[in-house]
Amino acid sequence: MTVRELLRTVGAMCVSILAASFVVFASLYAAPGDAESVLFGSTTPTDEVRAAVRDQYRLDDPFLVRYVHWLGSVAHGDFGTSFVGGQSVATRLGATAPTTLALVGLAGLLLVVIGIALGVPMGLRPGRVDTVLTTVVAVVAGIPTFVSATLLIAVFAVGLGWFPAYGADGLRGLVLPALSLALVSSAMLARITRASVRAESGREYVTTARARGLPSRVVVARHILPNAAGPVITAGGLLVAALFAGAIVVENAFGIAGLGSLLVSSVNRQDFPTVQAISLLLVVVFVLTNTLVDLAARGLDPRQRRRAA
Amino acid sequence: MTSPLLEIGDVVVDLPGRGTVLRDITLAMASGESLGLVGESGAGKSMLARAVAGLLPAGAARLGTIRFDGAPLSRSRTGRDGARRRLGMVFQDARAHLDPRQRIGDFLLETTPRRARPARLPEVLALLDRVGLAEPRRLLDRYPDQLSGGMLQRIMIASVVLADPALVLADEPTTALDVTTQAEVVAILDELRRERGTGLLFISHDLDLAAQLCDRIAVLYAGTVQEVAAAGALAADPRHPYTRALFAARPDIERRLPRLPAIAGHPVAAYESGAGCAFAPRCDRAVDACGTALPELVGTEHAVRCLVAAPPAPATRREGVTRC
Amino acid sequence: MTLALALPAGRSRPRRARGVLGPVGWTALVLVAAMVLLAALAPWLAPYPVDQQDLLHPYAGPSPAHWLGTDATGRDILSRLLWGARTSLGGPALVVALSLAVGLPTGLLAAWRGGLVDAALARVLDVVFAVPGILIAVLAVAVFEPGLTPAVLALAVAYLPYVARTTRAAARAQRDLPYVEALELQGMGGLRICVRHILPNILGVVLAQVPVAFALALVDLASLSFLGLAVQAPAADWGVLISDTSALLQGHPEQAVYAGLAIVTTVVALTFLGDRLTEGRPVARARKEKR
Amino acid sequence: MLTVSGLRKEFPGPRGSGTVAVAGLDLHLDRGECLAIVGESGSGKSTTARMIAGLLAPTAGRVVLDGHDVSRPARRRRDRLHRARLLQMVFQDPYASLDPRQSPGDALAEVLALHGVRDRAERTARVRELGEAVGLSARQLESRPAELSGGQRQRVAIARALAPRPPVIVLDEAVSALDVSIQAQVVNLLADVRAATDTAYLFITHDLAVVRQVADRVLVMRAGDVVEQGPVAQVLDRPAAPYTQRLRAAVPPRSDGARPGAVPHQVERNTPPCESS
Repeated sequence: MTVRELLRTVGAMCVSILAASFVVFASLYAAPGDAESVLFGSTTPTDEVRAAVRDQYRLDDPFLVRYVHWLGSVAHGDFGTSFVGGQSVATRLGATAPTTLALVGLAGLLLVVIGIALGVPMGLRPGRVDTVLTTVVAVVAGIPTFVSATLLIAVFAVGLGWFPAYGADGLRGLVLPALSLALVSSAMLARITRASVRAESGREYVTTARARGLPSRVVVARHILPNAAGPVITAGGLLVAALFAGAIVVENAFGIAGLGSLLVSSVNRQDFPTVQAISLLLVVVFVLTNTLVDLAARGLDPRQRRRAA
Repeated sequence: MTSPLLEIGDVVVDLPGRGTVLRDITLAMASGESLGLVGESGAGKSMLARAVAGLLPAGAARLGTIRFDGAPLSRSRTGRDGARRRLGMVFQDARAHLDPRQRIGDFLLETTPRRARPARLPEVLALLDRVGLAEPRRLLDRYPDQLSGGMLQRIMIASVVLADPALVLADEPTTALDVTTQAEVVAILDELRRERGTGLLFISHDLDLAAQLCDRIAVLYAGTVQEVAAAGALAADPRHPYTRALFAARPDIERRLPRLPAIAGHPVAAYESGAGCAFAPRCDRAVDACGTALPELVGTEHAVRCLVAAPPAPATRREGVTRC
Repeated sequence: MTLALALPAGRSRPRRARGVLGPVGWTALVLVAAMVLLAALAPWLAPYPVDQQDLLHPYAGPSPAHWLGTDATGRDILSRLLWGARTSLGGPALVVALSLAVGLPTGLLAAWRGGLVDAALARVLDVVFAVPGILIAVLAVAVFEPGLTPAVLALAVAYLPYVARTTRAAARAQRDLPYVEALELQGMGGLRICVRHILPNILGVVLAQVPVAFALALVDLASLSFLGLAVQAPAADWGVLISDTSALLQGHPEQAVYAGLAIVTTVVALTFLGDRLTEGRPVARARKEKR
Repeated sequence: MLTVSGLRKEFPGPRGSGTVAVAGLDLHLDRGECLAIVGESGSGKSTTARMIAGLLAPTAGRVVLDGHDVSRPARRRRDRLHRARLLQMVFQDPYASLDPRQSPGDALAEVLALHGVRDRAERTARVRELGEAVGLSARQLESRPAELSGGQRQRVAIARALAPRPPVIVLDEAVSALDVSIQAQVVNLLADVRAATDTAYLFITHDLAVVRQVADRVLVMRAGDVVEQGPVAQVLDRPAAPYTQRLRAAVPPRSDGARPGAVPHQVERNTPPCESS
């Protein structure tokens, strides 16, 4: 991985983030509802208040100036002030982000462990065990997060009472949501891991290894798995990033005060600054992960790694 | 006759979804001997080598017996597989048959127990030099994608020879290489084999190449042995119509023929051939009997499977001009 | 849900079996067809209008009048399921149709032109591809009030790269084959080669992705309805039917279970269908001719 | 008929280390003549063929076909069709030379229609005529490519190349992927076609025996340069360039003429481990 290539990739990532931020900002700028109607609702403000508010939200500046200003302030961590309750968006993000991070972190762990632990044996041992597991995994991959969330609540929270049903906080409150969030993604990772392991097992160099009398344990550990790892890591990275999108659904299903539920409530209340901020954050996370995963995949490939040497 | 190194008795192989690919193969090799397997697409040459090596595709059914060094070989190779310990294999596409993430040094020493690896290093380096690779020490840290096809094939040969095999199966080892590289690799294979008295089962679609390298040659067509004889005898006095046609159809670098005596139709696989001799539909000497039953492989020194095979020619008439 | 991963790596088979679907594939196809049929005939099949309430019999169990019982406000669950199917299946169908209509030509154009056009398009597709459909839809809904149309249009944008990338990859593989170069040498124009030769040869690979894309779009749309951002009351779809948390907390999960079952059955059937279509299709066979 | 002067192709590499595939090549091809270009992989013979055919833009040099300068690939429709009537190409891989979803008959009809054969009846007749010229039956013309063998597919490719009646056909390793018995059939077919239509061939191959059988003149290429050229008999029987001699010696001797097991020459040390392309 030459330094030049690294810079080019990071450069491309920045361009993507900039482009995404422009789209996010422009789309909300073009929103039909005027900011004023949201701010003042039914009350009719006096002229001075109206002028002050317009100045505070810089409503009169031309579009590009507002965009540049917004970008500048975001860079300094100031996401502007929320239309609802006048609180600064940054503080509201600060309050909710940790919950989402914890949720996604826990779910990410579950995802990687279950996905690979299931995918590898399924890929290595064709036959009845594999067909049964493949069917089960295919079914689990078909259960969307909001369905699994509802079922888990119905059984474990309402039914058995082991876990808080709604609006809980703290670790115990995150177990069911994390499980529900990780369920479908781990099934997908298992399917991709299985496909990758199976594809590598059929390759010619595995035939060579077997023809040389190497025990199958060595053939798997030293040849099949390292080569199958590439696509699995790429898929794993993208799936972990996608958990943030899944979190929007799960947080609402379990009533957890995270970025996801904040986003949905802001959308309902047309609180554009907050929606802009969260959307930008999530887009940055996705583009960042996509690039990191791309770098990791290329870094793992010996050909790429050595071109720099 | 010393105990045969390799005995293949009435072997039949069927592939799921395709059908019979090896219809009836009976061959034997003495230790230290080299046997050429020659034929066109669909003849089943590679499949036979894979059957011996125990690398048949999943779901393949194999009948008949294969004995190596006196011991029967199981259908597929599993882990240690003691019977196949002294059996090496060289493949056509060396690059595809090497793990892209493994250094050449690790590949060569992989089959040696970890403790014994430092001790074997000098032997490995000598062997790499022996197969014509310059600066072997630097080579050990390289990855396959940094080396040319010709060099990778030499490394494959070195790795097989390192295991001190009694028999090497070479499946078209030089087909993917340029003519000049092919000549060098063939020469290396020949010298190493003769020095160590290793048997060689050499698979090729090139009659002359096989004749250059092998003591005996078996001509395969549609999964059946049509003719097998000493290389010189086969070249000087081909009796099976298919062998004769193969020899005649090749363009000759020495002189231009007014017209290449081509064989009509196209080569068929075992599952596409009828009850009788598979070559009958394309054979200009075919009679009705050819189509009904599969002729027997008749003869010991020079065996032919054909009802209308040419009679053995008197020794003197076909003595070719010897040319180095 | 990110789409990059649901694409099962195609595995080639020794011979393309005529009945490419096989038993599992056919059952999956029948299931999907049944669901589509139910959705299409909903107006005639549904015993009650979607929003007819019967406050006297909330949470009534299954009875001759209400085969699947009633919900919190006495509405017939079966009718709402049937009416809901129209949106939950119609929406994704529209999403996939739009993605194909725009994705196929874009992918073909990028593959045929190559060079800068191709590189720029690939970059854009990658970025849009990295952002899950749900987020794009949430953003769209924030801009134009919550409703089905913005959600479907946003998902179409999110799924466009799914089709375009597959098309582009398949078309680029065909582009370098000798039969395309031979046609160029005959003087045939790029457009005609793409439409009459490259497209028919890659349609199979692209259409094999449709069931999986449909399933993912269905899940995303239902999720949005679950969040109250797509289908608005009194209309209903499977996502809305599951979103009634209060019923759940009061111990009446029946409606959520029926809707959940409907979604999972359809999605799993679509996934199996997609697997069979992809597996049945030999990955471009690498011909290992001699020399 | 075909004159090429100073043909050159450079592929830009990473960090400025470009590779020169073809380093300035001159050749001419007269009407009805068969010129072979022989060389190993990486010699630039295929790149040369693709530049002459107009599939690849040369870095420098001129290609003149029947008096027309065709150095740059054609853009406008009129030029492309005109170019097609001057030169056609047959490729190496029979399995990828035909559109798998189109029968050979339709493929030929489409090409004829493209070149102005409007009337359907005339087109069908021309298709059957082309089929007969390459030894394909009406049934084979209507079958799907998947049902045809490698040799039969190559015949369709030759028929397609003949459709616009071009004075020059470029054959890029056209018989290399075929079995011995099939290769002989196609070599004979090419000879018959040349005799019947006086079409000139630019025959790209690595097989010296095929050169002897088909070509009038031969050009030997190595790493982008022409090391030797001349009439086939002279180049093959009395090779001047050492590389040609080495190529000639590397070909296994005819077994029905020579003593079996004779290894042609000593093992040579390989060059130091080089960066593979």
